[in-house]
Amino acid sequence: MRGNQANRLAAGGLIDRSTPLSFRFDGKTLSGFQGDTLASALVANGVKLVGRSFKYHRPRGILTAGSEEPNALVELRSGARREPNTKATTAELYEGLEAASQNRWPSLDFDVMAVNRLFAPIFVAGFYYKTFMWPAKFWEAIYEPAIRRAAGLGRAAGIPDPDRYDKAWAHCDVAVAGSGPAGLAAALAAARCGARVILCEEDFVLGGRLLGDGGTIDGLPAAEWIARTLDELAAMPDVRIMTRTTLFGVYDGGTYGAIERVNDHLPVPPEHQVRQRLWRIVAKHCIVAAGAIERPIVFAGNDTPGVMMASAMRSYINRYAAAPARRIALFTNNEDGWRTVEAAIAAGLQVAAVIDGRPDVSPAHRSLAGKGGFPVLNGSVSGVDGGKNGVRKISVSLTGGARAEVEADGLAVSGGWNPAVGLTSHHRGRPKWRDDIAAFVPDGAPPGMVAAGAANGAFGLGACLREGFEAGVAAARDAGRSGSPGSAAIADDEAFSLTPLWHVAGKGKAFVDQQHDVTASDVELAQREGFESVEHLKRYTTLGMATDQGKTSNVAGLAIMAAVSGKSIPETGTTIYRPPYVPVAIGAFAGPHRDENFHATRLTPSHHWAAEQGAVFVDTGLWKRAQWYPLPGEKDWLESVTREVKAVRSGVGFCDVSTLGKIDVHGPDAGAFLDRVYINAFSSLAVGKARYGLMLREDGVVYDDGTTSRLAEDHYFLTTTTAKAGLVMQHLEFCRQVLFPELDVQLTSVSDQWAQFSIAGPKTRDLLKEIVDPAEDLSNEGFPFMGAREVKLRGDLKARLFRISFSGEMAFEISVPARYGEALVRNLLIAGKPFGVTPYGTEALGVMRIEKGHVAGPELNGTTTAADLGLGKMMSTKKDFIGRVMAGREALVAPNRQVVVGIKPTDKARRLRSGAHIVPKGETPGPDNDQGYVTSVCFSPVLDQWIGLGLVERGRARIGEIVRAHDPLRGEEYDVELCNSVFYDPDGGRQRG
Amino acid sequence: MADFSWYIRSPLERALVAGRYGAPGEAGVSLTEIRNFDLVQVMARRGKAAETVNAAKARFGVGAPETPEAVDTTDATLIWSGPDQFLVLSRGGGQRMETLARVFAGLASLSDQSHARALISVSGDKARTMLAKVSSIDLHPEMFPVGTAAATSIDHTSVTLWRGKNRQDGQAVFNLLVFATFAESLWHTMLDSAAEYGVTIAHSEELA
Amino acid sequence: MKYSIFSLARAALSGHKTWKPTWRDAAPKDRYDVVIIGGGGHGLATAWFLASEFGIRNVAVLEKGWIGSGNAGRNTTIIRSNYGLPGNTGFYELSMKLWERMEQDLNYNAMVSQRGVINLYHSDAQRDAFARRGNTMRINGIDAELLDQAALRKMMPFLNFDNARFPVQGGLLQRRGGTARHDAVVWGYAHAASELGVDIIQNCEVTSFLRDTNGKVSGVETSRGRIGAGKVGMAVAGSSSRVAAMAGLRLPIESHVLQAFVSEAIKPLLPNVMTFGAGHFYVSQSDKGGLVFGGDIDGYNSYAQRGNLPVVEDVCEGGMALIPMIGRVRLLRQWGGIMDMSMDGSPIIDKSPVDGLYLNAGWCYGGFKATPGSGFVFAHLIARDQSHKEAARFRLDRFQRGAMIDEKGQGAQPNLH
Amino acid sequence: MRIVCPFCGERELGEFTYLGDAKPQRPPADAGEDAVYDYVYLRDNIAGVMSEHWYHGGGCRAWLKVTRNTLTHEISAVEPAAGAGSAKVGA
Repeated sequence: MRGNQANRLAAGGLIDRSTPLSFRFDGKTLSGFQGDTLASALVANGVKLVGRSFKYHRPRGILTAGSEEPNALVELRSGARREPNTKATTAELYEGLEAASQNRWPSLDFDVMAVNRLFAPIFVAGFYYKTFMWPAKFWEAIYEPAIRRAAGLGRAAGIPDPDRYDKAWAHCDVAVAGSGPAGLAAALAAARCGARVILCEEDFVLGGRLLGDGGTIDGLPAAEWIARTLDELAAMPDVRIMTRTTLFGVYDGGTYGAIERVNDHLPVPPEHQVRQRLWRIVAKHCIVAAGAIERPIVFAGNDTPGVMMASAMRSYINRYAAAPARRIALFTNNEDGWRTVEAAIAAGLQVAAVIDGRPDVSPAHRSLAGKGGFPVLNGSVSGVDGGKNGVRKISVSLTGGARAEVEADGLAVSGGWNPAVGLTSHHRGRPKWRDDIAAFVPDGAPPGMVAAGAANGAFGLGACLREGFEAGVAAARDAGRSGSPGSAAIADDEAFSLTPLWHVAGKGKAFVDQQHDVTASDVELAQREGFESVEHLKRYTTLGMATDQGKTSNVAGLAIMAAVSGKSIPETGTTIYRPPYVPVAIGAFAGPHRDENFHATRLTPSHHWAAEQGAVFVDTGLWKRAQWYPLPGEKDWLESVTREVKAVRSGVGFCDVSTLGKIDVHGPDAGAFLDRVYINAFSSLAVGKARYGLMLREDGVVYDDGTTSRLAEDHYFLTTTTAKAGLVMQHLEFCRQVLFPELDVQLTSVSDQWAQFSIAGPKTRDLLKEIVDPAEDLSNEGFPFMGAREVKLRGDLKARLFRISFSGEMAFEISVPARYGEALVRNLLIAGKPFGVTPYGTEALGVMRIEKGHVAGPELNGTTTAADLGLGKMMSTKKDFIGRVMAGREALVAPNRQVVVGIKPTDKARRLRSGAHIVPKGETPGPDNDQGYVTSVCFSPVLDQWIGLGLVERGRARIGEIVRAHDPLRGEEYDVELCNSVFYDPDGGRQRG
Repeated sequence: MADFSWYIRSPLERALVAGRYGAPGEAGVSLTEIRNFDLVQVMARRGKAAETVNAAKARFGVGAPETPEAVDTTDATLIWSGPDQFLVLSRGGGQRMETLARVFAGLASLSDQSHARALISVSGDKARTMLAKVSSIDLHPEMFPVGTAAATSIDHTSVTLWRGKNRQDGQAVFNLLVFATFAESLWHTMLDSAAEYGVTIAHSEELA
Repeated sequence: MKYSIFSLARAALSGHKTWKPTWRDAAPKDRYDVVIIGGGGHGLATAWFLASEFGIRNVAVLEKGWIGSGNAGRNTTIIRSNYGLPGNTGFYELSMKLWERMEQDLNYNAMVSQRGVINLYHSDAQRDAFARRGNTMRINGIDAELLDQAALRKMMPFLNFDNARFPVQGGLLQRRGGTARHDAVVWGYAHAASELGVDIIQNCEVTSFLRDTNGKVSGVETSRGRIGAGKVGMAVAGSSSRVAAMAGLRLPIESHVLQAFVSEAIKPLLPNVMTFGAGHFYVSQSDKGGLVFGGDIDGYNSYAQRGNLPVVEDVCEGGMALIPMIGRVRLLRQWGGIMDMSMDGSPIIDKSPVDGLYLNAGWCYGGFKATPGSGFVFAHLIARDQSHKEAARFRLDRFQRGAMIDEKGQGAQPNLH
Repeated sequence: MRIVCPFCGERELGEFTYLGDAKPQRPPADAGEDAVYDYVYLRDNIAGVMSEHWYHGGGCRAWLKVTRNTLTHEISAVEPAAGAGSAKVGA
């Protein structure tokens, strides 16, 4: 079980040695401890080769100990939970963890694709833009598939993600990103002032660099200071500490995106729990204490496994008690790198040599070297001798030209530190260059945000604590919190003397962006070819576009570009920093909104009743609507729908039309208001009457239609189409509040208040008599066509009756308060038994409206005018209304417009299809004779054939003309006749009868 | 011909399964639907805001809320629902349209919403944590004390949210009026959000 | 210099020291026959067609930043000609035909990949609308196929067919549609135009128009000095209103931000370009392996080149609803481009009311696929002073005449197109 | 983005719907086609501070006039549309 953790140090570290964990890497069983990352466990097990690079498939090891890692990427987990490109350096070890290396075949050790290295002389930056052009068709067939297979690192699962995600909101005065010394100091200071604080830490342990570097704060060992600080924060009610949480994006108005890896440290999330949670943090202030990232120096062989960032190496030694190497050399250009040598010595590791690019090394370090018995070489590393099994020998070119060689199995590199300027630059601000630390630092930040500590270029421990404290107090004060912050924690500021060194000339490939295999000579090539702008450099070489987002490569890349183009680094400038700061799972952004929960669902008052009846439902916007009600033995939808239509036309049926938008329009000016939003008049509508109304957009095109009834002098009940309900409400509110504020009118949506049913068919009155109170007069005289009023139902329930007809039959719409809707349908069914009452769905509704030539969604398509729909006469000339003027533009009143017309195949057996185009008979279809298309079709039980409506050039002037329905998509072409769009009861006798 | 029975069905009648849901152990969230209530939207007419407020004061003893808050009176709760408008929430049969029409005659337009909404009450020591998943409103007691109301959205759907009187055990109570046709959908959304904390589900016929 | 596998091999021998700049980084001359404002795809393509097709080689392209720094360098690389209205259909097919020969024309590999574009439908109404559009395409000689669910299951088994809020029922497929490497398109036109003598002038921002005594535009004042011109064409996308304002023009255009996203690189997963019909999501996979995806514009006027969270979430929700296997794939980068949203969703390619100034604008979020076609018809307009027949409907006055080309039927509200 | 609704207080972007430039005024009935064309189609499309119509549809249903910088998304002022809260006029 324990395996051999050959490189595990005997003591120390923040790992729990009492909790051993076993895991598998490329099928091999290894072991580590609770508190390890996958990377630290691999280090402890002496694994050097972890991955293969993107283009040349070069062997790669572990370069860093954090989310900036370019090389140690694995496929974590397996099956549906497989996660490609997972950084071993941030993946927490858990019992049974499975990981596999990527981008190699057949194995990591023996990767056939490594032959690419033979073509390396050809495969330079952008080589593919210059070739693969001939012959043209070879690209999709041969070149591209090959390139795609070679590229792409890890493999996605390829089956649905089984885990759940959710999202949440959090609000605070001060959000702090990072829990290093600056972050902890900031959070503590703000919290002591009384602020509501959220502290986000990417890692699963708080402390940041303190965990790897230690130090003394307020006279205490760093670990003790951290513990004391956390205890104090934990005791404060308005402080939320979020570990495993990365603040990744800065958005407008003090909104920050953060990703919490709730259960990624477990094999699978516990029941009822999510894998990850997306946080939208709303903060008055945000303090970026995200620290700095140590940067490499570019030299030949700098990608050899065993070459590691100096700070990462001491993190493995100090935090994880894992030795990346037994005999370590250090290549540094600054004081900080030496701390790795101290750590190595303290851990009993051998130090082979220190190669320091700076002319003068401090006496303290010289004596350290003396005691440790290792040479200090003034010069730089020019090459590394080694391979997939790691570093063997290091060639050094000494200042003055001499050469030296150093035997070592590990090389720590420190080229200085780059403040993490990502977050502060998310609003496209560019950082500024500071010569003293040879790095970019934030130059201002988005509103409410400030950087503190190393993220702000303050590298000393004392300075980090000071800046964090001050930022915390300032933020709390600005948020109106006046408590006492106490005093800032005290620590020394270590020396940080650095002599910039970016690139060491030498034989062999020297990598700038290790993951994307971008070398120093690629950068030079880009410059040679005119890709000198950093954005061009990035796009041409793909520098900084890998999964590490250039955290270790960008600055080195532009430094080299600056050198070859003879500019300074600040002149060369940086690329734009964009969210997210670390890659975030797409599933987390989606949260719970997937599968059936993608969008909310709206149910009609009769939904559950309809479900009992076995109705087939259709999605209409967010609604589920009964499409038809199949009966046992019916062979297909057409049979059911035809039966429903016949039942209505010969007897009586009912249909839930509650999905229509319903709006109460109140107030003394309600009529005047409606006159302005409809093309026809409503102020003249008598109380107790309904009228069909048409609305235009201001550009003169038809927007929506529906019937509106006047229930009282100052009260209209307006209906909209199902599709436009919300939009029409918004439009009317705009008219009320913005366009016509002088009118005294009030609007309320009552869509959900009323269950509304259409009752249609010659026997409608018979059925209604059964449920409506006998005192109510439903005769043609007592309740004429387009009448609308409140009635009493048997059993003393108030309802509204509207004598309107979509089907063309004698019909009423009845509405009752929604909670009575289900009772109403059941009662209709009971009362209607003698008349064979039949529930019908949206399909039958559609059939009957087409038979009657009523226009609907397919005709109201956002480009048609009232005249196109045959409703031009409704446009009042006596009043102004929305859309009146623009509706008169020449092209909108042109004689050759496509207008609504009836269409039926000359062959009655022929099925007509929507989307078929109309071309003149005898002509070859082409752009110039494409005269329109079929908008709506149905099988008409009345006419016993397929019929439809269409928008056809001068259609109504061509009634009787035989034209071609041209439908190449479905391989059909046939004769159709243009006819009156009202196929059924053209004089409307039935609905008035 | 016999009269019909006009029974009512709450929008949540089928979705709501009383009892426990989600994680076992001490339930962190309790969800209760209140079924029998009257709800009337009152919208002051042009220039009649003050008179409407006064009319409410005359009838209920307190002025109608003019800012986002919910005011409890002896026989109703007045909940702000937008500029110049508020909702009158009362026990079933309490404040019907007819009654209120007399109170606000000529001053305000009334619209019955009794059947347009479902009323859900959320409490428990994880209530706020759970609501943070579905609501963007800051419910910290400092920002959202008892009596605060908000016209806001959940899952892109309009809701009226207000903080009622604390439970006997001192825990906060958040009330939600959601649109009836969305009620089942939002109910399931809330159950999913609450599942990890354990949920107690109940309904009560009457407004507390 | 000619690009080929042979020149590449030759250069390799010298460690690639022999390559010349892909395009000459020119300094402005006093005067050009034609000055094009905007060094994006459209501007550079226009210059190349002027030089190669219309024999006008004394041309300058002025770019305020680095070429391709606008929408040409920040789009989702999709090419297609699946439009349904007269005016659009023919034009986008002209553009598609030019894509199909681009690399040979330019001697530059823009990785034009005709892997197919499919618009998915989820309802009968949507199917009918696609049928209408597909038939329009066929009538215009453009390839289009209407697939039902069974065909789709074979082609893309990973779509959410059975467990979805809005199940996929089928799709409209254009096999000739696909993607192209956006930056390479810019560099390719720059390379080819430069070879023909066109001056490409970067870091050169136009600050005002020069007018002669008749009010005709006679050149431009720039951050790099005064430049005379016989004619001036503008192809500046999101900046159209700002540049036009210098000539005293107000346009039927609003600038809106459109966000786009790319995931970490993964092995081949998605075969073609697909658009979700029940939400705001479209996606393809780049040759490098990243999923390149986007959705709807943020919906408010913006020149900020960055968007907000609600749209990021909305797009990813669409992605998960359609392709639940991408949940663990990580979003690597998000960015925003400034769309010149016109009032009917279609472009404007026309002479401006100001003599000597030519407009190429209003591309909304569809400009990339139009790049070669736009360059060709704009060059035609500038060279011949009359619209190319495939651009005849993209007139500025169509809004006054009521002759909108409104594919979405949303009317004069740009954020809905 | 977050908008401070004058009625509801600060709310997140998702509760609001955008319409556009609030400067153009609907011409009077007799204004004629050119004026209406200008109102419906032409935009200043300001790069900078702009007054805009937003609808708090996910909240109190008030139409708002928001003063916002289109270069930075910074919001400097929010006021109700003339008819939002009009029950207060004269009162």
